[in-house]
Amino acid sequence: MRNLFRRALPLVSGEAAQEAAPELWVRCGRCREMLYAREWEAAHRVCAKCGFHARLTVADRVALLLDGGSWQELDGSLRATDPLGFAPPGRQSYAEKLATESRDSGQNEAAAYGRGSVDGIPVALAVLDMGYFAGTLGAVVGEKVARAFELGVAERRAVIVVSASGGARQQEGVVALLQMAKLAAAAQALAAARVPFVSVLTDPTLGGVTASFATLGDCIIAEPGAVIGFAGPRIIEQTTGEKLPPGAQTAEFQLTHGMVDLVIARRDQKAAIARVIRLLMGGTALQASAAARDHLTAATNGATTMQPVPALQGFR
Amino acid sequence: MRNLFRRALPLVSGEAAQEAAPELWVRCGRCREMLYAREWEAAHRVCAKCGFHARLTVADRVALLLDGGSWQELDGSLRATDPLGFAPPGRQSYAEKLATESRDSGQNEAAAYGRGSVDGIPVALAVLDMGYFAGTLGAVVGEKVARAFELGVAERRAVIVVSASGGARQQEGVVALLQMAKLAAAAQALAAARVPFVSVLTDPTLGGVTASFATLGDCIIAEPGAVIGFAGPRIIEQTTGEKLPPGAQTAEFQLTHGMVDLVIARRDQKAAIARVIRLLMGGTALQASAAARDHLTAATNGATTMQPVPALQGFR
Amino acid sequence: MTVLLDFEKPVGDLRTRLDEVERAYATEPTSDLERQRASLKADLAARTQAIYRSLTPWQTVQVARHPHRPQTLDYAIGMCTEFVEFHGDRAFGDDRAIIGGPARINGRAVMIVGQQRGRETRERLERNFGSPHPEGYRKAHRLFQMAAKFGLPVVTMMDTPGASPGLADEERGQGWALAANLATLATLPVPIVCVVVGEGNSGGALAIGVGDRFLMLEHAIFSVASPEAAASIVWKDSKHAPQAADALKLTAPDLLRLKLIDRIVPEPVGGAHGDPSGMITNLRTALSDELDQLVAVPAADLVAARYAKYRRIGAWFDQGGTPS
Amino acid sequence: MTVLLDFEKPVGDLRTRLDEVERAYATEPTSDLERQRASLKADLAARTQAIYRSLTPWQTVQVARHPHRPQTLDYAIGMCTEFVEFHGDRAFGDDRAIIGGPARINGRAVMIVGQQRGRETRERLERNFGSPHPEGYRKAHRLFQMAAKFGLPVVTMMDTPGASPGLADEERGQGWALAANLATLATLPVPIVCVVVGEGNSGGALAIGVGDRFLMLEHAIFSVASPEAAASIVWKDSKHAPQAADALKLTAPDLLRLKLIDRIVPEPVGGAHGDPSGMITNLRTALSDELDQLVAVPAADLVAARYAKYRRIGAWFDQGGTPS
Ligand SMILES: [Zn+2]
Ligand SMILES: [Zn+2]
Repeated sequence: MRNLFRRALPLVSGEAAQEAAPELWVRCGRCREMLYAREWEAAHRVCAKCGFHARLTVADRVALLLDGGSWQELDGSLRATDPLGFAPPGRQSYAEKLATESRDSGQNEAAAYGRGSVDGIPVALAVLDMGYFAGTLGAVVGEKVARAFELGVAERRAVIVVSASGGARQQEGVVALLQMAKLAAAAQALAAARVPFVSVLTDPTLGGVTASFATLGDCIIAEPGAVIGFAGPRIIEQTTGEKLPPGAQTAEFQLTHGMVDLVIARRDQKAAIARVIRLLMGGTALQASAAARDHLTAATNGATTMQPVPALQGFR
Repeated sequence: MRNLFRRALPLVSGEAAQEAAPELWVRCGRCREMLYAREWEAAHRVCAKCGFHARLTVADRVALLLDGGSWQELDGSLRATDPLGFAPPGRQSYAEKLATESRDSGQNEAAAYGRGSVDGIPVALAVLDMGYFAGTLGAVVGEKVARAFELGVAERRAVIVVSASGGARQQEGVVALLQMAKLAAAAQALAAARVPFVSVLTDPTLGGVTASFATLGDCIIAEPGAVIGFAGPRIIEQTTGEKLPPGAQTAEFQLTHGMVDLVIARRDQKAAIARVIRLLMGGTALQASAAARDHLTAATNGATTMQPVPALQGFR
Repeated sequence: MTVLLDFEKPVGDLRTRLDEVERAYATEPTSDLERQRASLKADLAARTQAIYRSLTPWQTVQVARHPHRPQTLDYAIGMCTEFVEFHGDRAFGDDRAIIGGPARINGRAVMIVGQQRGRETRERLERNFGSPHPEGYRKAHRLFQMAAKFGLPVVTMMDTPGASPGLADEERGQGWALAANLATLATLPVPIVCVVVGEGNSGGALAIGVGDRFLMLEHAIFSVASPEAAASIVWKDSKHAPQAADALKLTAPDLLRLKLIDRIVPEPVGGAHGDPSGMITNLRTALSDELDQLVAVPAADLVAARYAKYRRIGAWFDQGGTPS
Repeated sequence: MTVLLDFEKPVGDLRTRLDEVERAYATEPTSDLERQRASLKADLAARTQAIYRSLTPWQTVQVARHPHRPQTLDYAIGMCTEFVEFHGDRAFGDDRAIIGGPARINGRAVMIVGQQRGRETRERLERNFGSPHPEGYRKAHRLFQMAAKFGLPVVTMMDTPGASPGLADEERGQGWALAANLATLATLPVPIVCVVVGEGNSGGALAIGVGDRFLMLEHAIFSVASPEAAASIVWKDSKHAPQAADALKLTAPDLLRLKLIDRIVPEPVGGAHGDPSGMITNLRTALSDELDQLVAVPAADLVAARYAKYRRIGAWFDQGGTPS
């Protein structure tokens, strides 16, 4: 599935560009500009010339969104099993494929989750990783994201999930499919507890991830240019024979079609997420006990004078 | 407002046709066929040739939908006041207009409500009357329909409202406008009590009636050919300069666009409404006390062998 | 660039003369010019106040529609220390004729929803002149439900000629979208304060205008239909809009007298368009005051009182019995 | 007209011979022909049973897609003493790939929702071959909420190649519609019984397939993707669909063994397409049985058990600690 997206998207990922000139320079995956690697990294892998947002690792996302030193990964030791005994003749078995993915990516699964804080606000963060098995949703990814939601319920922490996925992991069959139901249920548990869920959609977010938790956010933030949809571009073109128009299924397309709240460039994401959580959690105080109200007021007072984030309306 | 619809619609109402040949024959308002009046009345004013549903009076509706002798009108003595003192220079004042409408129609307001039964099921019924002031929604219509909803709550009677209206009554200004809020609130009170609301949309249902209670039915039934919408055809053409395509805003158009559950010919409406109420009230038993369950089971058992109403899928 | 309404002409002449005197005084500051300046200033203030104290309903309509009048986004940004605009109905589109999102007024987190007409031609077109499509009302619906979920009081701002009346709007269920909002607002378990900031016509305004407290800016209008639409119904001719404006009782003082609204928010002398920041301050003060009172009431009591409030509206008499 | 699947050929020959013998016997009823007839009948039954007992996964896919297999509407009308089909999502359209409405099964009022593929070409086109658009899922969502409002148990029937994957579906938020249904079903406070009656693929099936009990007809399939789609992902070639069908464990017996479904509803010998009314009876019996058990459980307990059921799904091991 990973190769599928490499082929389907007109963009070469940032990692690939970096391999070509590992020391000092990288080439932008969209405009082909040569960029000074250190500046490019400092700009969170956003091209200074064309604004292309190259793919990030889990560590990059944590650095982008969380307060320094606040990240505490949980259950990083969970590993996939092979529930179907998926070993079709002539193809790599699931067990072999898992080993290959781990070796190639240096990761051990397509998601990580844990505790952290954003502008001092405690959150649960889960990040999906396109670098491992195309970010596909299997039992381990499902378990980690579900535990992130449950952490949100247990500790009344706002939950942030950064999605990047090709969809359900075929090799786990119905077990993968049912992760969608499990995660929608877990997101509902968070909703019932009235704790905010901010969903961040990055390139690409497709299939079973789009069709379950990723679109259930109270606030949905998309990264500029990210391809977001249920059926991926290749599936649409193969199934219907339609040729997709330019810009179809991008973050900007989804904003126009009413599907996401905000398209926000990387550098502004942390401030916007903090503001959204502060405002949504500020309201909860009304319904909560006086003690909880005092606590929440104290937590949010520090930032009431912040000015509106200028980029919030910038992507129409 | 009444004349407005006479002009806006391509159909001459049944009453007008009847005036032309009061004794034995009427002329169909759509196909111009001469129809034998007694047969036409027996067919609930539906043309035997083209199926045109001519307008009905409140008494006709009661005869069509309720069990014989079950109708018990309530609060028929409510009369409009003139809240704004509406008396613009050079035009009929509201007070004069009310007198004219009463004289011309023989009615005293544009709605009636009361108790009755449908196939033995107790219901509250409200009927709007195009024959008086174009069925416009003012304080008295609003009050009667609100009381119908409240009767439904108090006696756990399913509520049926048959709409036919040009919209809010301009002469009552904001008082008329706020009837929309009052009626949406009353419909919500019924919904909170989990008592079914069947809304029947007849020709025409427009403006403030469409934009409040009429579209809040659990089940929305539309009469074949009825014009249904928020902005009426004349307003759309005047405001936008668009010429409406044939069939726009008809019951069938609204079915295709997902806005109504069923388009049902007059002769099948009573059976369908009874079935819908029986099924929806049958479910309530599950949540209710054992006593309520026994009561409801007894009330619904008589009809479990009824076959599906064949016309229910006939209008695609 | 100043836009002068017809009835503001006398003030306009005074303002021109004052400008001349100011310029002359800057070159040659004589005591005579200083006296003239003071006198003109006083005259201008008095005349403006006199005009705005006795506006006819039709003049009020002009003020409510003034192109320089502050709009929902001006209030959202001007009144709030934080505001994040949320977009989209999650089903069809993002209607720019309605804006909304969480915000903070005087330290309190709220949900703001309002119509936005736009100012220059391009923005007005993008926002369909403030006439929302069904997806706009459905976005509002989503935000109302989010407010309920998080216990955020709702502040709505009405400023619309009415809901969009195109065939496409009918195809997507304009009436259905409006009704759903009325029903949801009727029982939303959080405080709701509604304000007509400009023009509030018909179901298109009401669909974001049902709540615990209903405010109007001093020169705003609130009506069952635009005066032009009412005129074409009652007179069969929209040219009689001024007479319709008279008959409809659509001004804030008339509606307060009829007990159909709860409060008038005063505008700066000469109207909100002359002093937007003064207007924003006045509205923030009024809203904070209303919210302070409402947040103290338990949600169930709020909803019950809201039901009673709307249930009471409408006068009739019972021919057969006792008058109401 | 009989449609014979490839692997049914031997049975087809037998059936042809039996027909000949029947005709001959009708003309000339000899005892020899009678014996032949009896023997052929027995042979036919035995062979049919043998074939259907050992279907390969790919053969099961063919049976699940058999054009004469009963569909949701057949069950709704055949199983129920009353059924009223409700239409529309109240926002955009009426998708005929999903049908639903209140119905009565064995005296109990329920809400039925299911995909409908259609049979002849015209109906299949009208129903988009059972691939719902977003408005279909939103109609289902409306019916689920109505079921909750009136305390009606929900019965869903899955029969779809998957959710419609067109650009227009993407424009109207296919993924959003699917997710909303999963979330709503997860906490719906009424009993929910889901049945795969034919083909149940991907999120498009699951969006009406989350509940307290999950049933499959004996020869139905339930899969993360159609075998063709899975083959083009894993093999980069949809021609490997038969191998994919093998690997995906999409048959009812496999999924029961994996504890991913709750119950298999037996099909008449030779499959549902050979005896639709027998199949309808079998399904009614199974559903009545499930509903009898579920309606006795308080709603809060149902929802809690449903959460626990889905929460458990998925195996992993903890490299750093204890296996789950
Ligand atoms: Zn670039
Ligand atoms: Zn006719």
